[in-house]
Amino acid sequence: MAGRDYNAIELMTCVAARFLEDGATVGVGTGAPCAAAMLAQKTHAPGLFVVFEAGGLGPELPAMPISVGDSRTSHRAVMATSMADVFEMCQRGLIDYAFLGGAQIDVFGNLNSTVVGPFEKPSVRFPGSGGGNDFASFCWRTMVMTEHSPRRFVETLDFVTSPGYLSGGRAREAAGLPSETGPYRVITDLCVMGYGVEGWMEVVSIHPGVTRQDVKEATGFSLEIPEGVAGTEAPTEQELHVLRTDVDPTGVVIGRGS
Amino acid sequence: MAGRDYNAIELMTCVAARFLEDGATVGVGTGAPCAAAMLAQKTHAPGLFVVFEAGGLGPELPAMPISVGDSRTSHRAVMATSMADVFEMCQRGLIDYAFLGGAQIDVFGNLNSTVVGPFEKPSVRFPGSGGGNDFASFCWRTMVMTEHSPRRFVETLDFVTSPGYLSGGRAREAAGLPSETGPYRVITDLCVMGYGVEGWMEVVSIHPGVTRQDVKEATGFSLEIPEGVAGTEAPTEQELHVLRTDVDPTGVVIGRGS
Amino acid sequence: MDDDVTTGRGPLFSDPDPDRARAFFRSKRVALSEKVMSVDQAVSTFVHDGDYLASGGFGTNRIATALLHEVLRQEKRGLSFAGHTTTHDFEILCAGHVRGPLLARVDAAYIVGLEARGLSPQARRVMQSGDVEVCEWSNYALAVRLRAAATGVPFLPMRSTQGTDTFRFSASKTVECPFTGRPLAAVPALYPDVAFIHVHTCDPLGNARVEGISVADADLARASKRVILTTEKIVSVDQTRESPQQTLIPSACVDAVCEVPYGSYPGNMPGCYFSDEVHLREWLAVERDPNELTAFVDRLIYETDSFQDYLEASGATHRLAELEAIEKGG
Amino acid sequence: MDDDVTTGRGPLFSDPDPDRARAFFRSKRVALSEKVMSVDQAVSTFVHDGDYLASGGFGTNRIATALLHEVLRQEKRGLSFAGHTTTHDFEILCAGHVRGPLLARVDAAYIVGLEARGLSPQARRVMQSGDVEVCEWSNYALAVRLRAAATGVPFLPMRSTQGTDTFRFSASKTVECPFTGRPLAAVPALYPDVAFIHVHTCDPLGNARVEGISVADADLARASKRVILTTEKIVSVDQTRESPQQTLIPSACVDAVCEVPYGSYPGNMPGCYFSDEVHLREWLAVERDPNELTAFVDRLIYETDSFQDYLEASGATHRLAELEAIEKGG
Repeated sequence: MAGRDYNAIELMTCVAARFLEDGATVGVGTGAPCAAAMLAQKTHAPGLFVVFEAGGLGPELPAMPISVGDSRTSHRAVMATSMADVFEMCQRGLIDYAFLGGAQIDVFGNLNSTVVGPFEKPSVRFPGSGGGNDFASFCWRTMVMTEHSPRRFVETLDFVTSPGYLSGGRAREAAGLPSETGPYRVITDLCVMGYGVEGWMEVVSIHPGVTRQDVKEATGFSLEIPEGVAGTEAPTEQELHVLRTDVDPTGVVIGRGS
Repeated sequence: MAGRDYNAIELMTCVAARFLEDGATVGVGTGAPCAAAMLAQKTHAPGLFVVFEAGGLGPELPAMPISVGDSRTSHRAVMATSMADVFEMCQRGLIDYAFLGGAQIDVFGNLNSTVVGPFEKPSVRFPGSGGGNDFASFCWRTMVMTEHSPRRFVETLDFVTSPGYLSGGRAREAAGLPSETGPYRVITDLCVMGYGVEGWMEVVSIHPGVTRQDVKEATGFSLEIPEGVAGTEAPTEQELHVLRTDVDPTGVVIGRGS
Repeated sequence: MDDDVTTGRGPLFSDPDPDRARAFFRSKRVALSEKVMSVDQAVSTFVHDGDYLASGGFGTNRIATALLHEVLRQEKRGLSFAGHTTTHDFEILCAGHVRGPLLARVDAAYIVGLEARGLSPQARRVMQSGDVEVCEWSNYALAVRLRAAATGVPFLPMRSTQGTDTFRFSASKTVECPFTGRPLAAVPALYPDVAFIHVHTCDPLGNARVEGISVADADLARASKRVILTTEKIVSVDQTRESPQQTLIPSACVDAVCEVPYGSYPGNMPGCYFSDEVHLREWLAVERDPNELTAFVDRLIYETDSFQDYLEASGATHRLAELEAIEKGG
Repeated sequence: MDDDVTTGRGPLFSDPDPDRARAFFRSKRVALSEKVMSVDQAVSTFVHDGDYLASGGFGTNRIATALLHEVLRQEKRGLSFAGHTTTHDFEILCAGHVRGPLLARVDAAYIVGLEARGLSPQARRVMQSGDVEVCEWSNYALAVRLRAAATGVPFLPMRSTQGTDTFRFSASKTVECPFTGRPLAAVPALYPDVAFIHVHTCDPLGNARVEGISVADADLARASKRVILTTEKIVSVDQTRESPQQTLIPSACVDAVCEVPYGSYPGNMPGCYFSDEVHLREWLAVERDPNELTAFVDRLIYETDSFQDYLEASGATHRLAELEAIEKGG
């Protein structure tokens, strides 16, 4: 993205923010997802209700949180409650969106954040589900923001930590997960992806300056890129201005100070 | 009890208080059980922990409550919480004693506080379980304070609202109720009753001035009265003094002012 | 009892399915919207004939009297009702039967009684008529049913009621614990259509606080599809945000906020005013004669326009200072 | 996966039977007794080799650092541990492995990571060694396991984890809902032997309050057989009784109360002080080299006598004013 006046994380954050409509509820963590939610609140979605899994509901974030349970996540919140209360809001169906992360993702949007290698003696131990599996199970539409590389977009996960569409089709409901839920968008430094009716990932829009070939090469599984797929709308000046001056002025997420 | 310097409810309250040892926990309602707990606190059991099902834990009762959820039941409490939190303390095994009531009681200590007559169109509808069934299921030892009459002590209940020993023996555990729990004492205006190993009610002591015959005639089922059964120790002057001046000075429970 | 003791014979008055409840909750989107309105507007908007209604507080304590009265004024019909210790709230609804079949179905744990004050003659008439379908529960069982719905699962297990007629005349089922093999009572989630809860303070979004015990109200607000709060006082959102751990009910659950000072009268409001035992006795006394009761509720409820009018007509306005003094005195 | 997907293959590290837990709880009788003691006394009295330990707060927020250090000082061995988002608390326990096998079994939901700060090299070494048995859960699953124990039932149902390896490597089982026929994940009650929780204020009986989020601490305190609280400040029982609805943890659950100002350091204490990111980075840096780590924990933990000494030795005493200023600034 050389030559453009925004970096990849800024683009991803602006694109993610646009998916969060006014009046919606969203579960976020630290970093870019939190910045995206704040950006949405400060632009088109002042009534966006942000929740943090550790207990913060509807805070007025004074600065970017370092932990999803630090005091910023419940600063001037409308409620500071328990982790179970938050996940039960999710399980009850009140949370529209959640952002997830992972070391690996497959074509059905399943995520691995547990181990690489055999479970009993892994070559790499990652933190595990945290609240990821719960958000992925309960929220209506889950979103992933991640770097696009073959190491992350893999054919087969070493461990299915959090559910995407599982094996596709109606597999989520058959397993007992809530109806009509599942992965919605994956936002990378190359493109935006959604899912077809059977739960296979497919490209929705390609970022400015990125080619179909770039996307294919960065993906470790066969990825559907429809003919005539749209281009991602670049961040607007207003989005970048709010993001840089109001959301993340010290640049801890977007990597630059204002 | 003519000629004695205490009335039946005073006697019952004093006797009940003696069963509540220091350091124990007790679930009470309004009326005589509450007076008994307060009397115990003000005599031999200053560390008796009193809980009310609606949410009051360890209050300093300023006056006799009218409702088990009125503000007196959490006045200067150590915690004012939810009903579920209180019953879960009970279910978890933290509550030693609870006092129960009912319109009818049988030989196994089962209680009816729901209906007389057919359930669908009862001749008398009583309130129902309230928290009675829960206390009776969960607390280690349950106690009943009631008037002694054949109308109350019946062969067969119209409805088993709250569990005593059910059909006796190990019936409670077979039904899924917590181990080692069950009815402990029934305190009436005539005597104190306990339970044999198979869960049958039997007389433990007979109040001053009451005969075995009085007890038998007031009981609608065949009641075991052991040979040489003890006499109930009459209320002491100190007990009566504390009860009348400190626990219930306006006489709302004991029926006399000080 | 010769019936199947692993399945209660009681009727299930509401749908425990969490996916259908989720589809409803998905449409709410009320977390940060203002929702202050009048009591009559709230009841006409959010309470429909045939609805399943549940009431907060406990007995005569922190009850939403104004909303209950308004249900009578608007002559709602065919309601289902959940009664963990319900006393004066249930008494009000039964009084509505002087004009027609207000209650059709009751999930009962504690009804018809007013604790130490005795039984309600009118509630007994209604409940002994055979016209109201009844399902039996304990107070904890109803609390767990609400908790199941608040949790978003179709049932939760518990250990009480087992072995008794309270189980047999409930809609519980026995499940075997997959870890211990022991039997447990499974109670179905209860998602009321509408909940009435009275609180101490609430902001215009619906973030509410109570003083003293919370009874089942945290779960009730979360379990219910629609929630109407009455509050002693509306406070600013700023006040909520200054101490967010004091919020008991979050705005995301709430549909309507109505400011009703003395709104728990003749019940007790912790820290504010004690129950009016004189007026509660008057209710019990007039209920003995159905004609007297009709005249009483006509005068105090049907022919008044609001809760404020009720306070005037019942003479409460002259007693409130005394009730406040009793409460402050402990 | 070819295994039985209705039964997780993970090991169960603790007994979910509520009757055996009840027998233990029956013996507590601590509701109104005073229990103030020192950190070393609390740990030596209530933590035993082989115990199942669980830690309150969330990650680097409101953690009971002093108790965790003391577990290292007293060289406890063979502990089981529950880790819903545990970060610096888990890092401390793993640092104890420089002297021997402190952790033997871990119920893991979020371990080895410090959120945005990266992974802990030492925690990874410990968890990749194959010497620690691991059972997988999600944060909510662990919260529900504690809630089951706090409730006094052997399991509770929930809907997440189903269909994933997080379920298959857990000790959950699938149950069928008796009302809807749908599958649910049943998670077994988790009764820790001992819980460490840091709170804002607490009275000598153990009635505790926190500011901000409560995470899983209300249930953790109720679920655990023994509970040790550290508190920024011990307050009078009178203060508890003046506002009893603010109590989060009731004294009936609590075995020891230790006054430890700045007790969550280097973690964040809501309203009091922010996390010390400099010191947390130092931990991650020294962990890269096992020898450096050994020297570091020798100097800061094993060769200090108390948490106060740790604050001195780590240089924290000079940074606390700044951390308080950051916290107040938002």
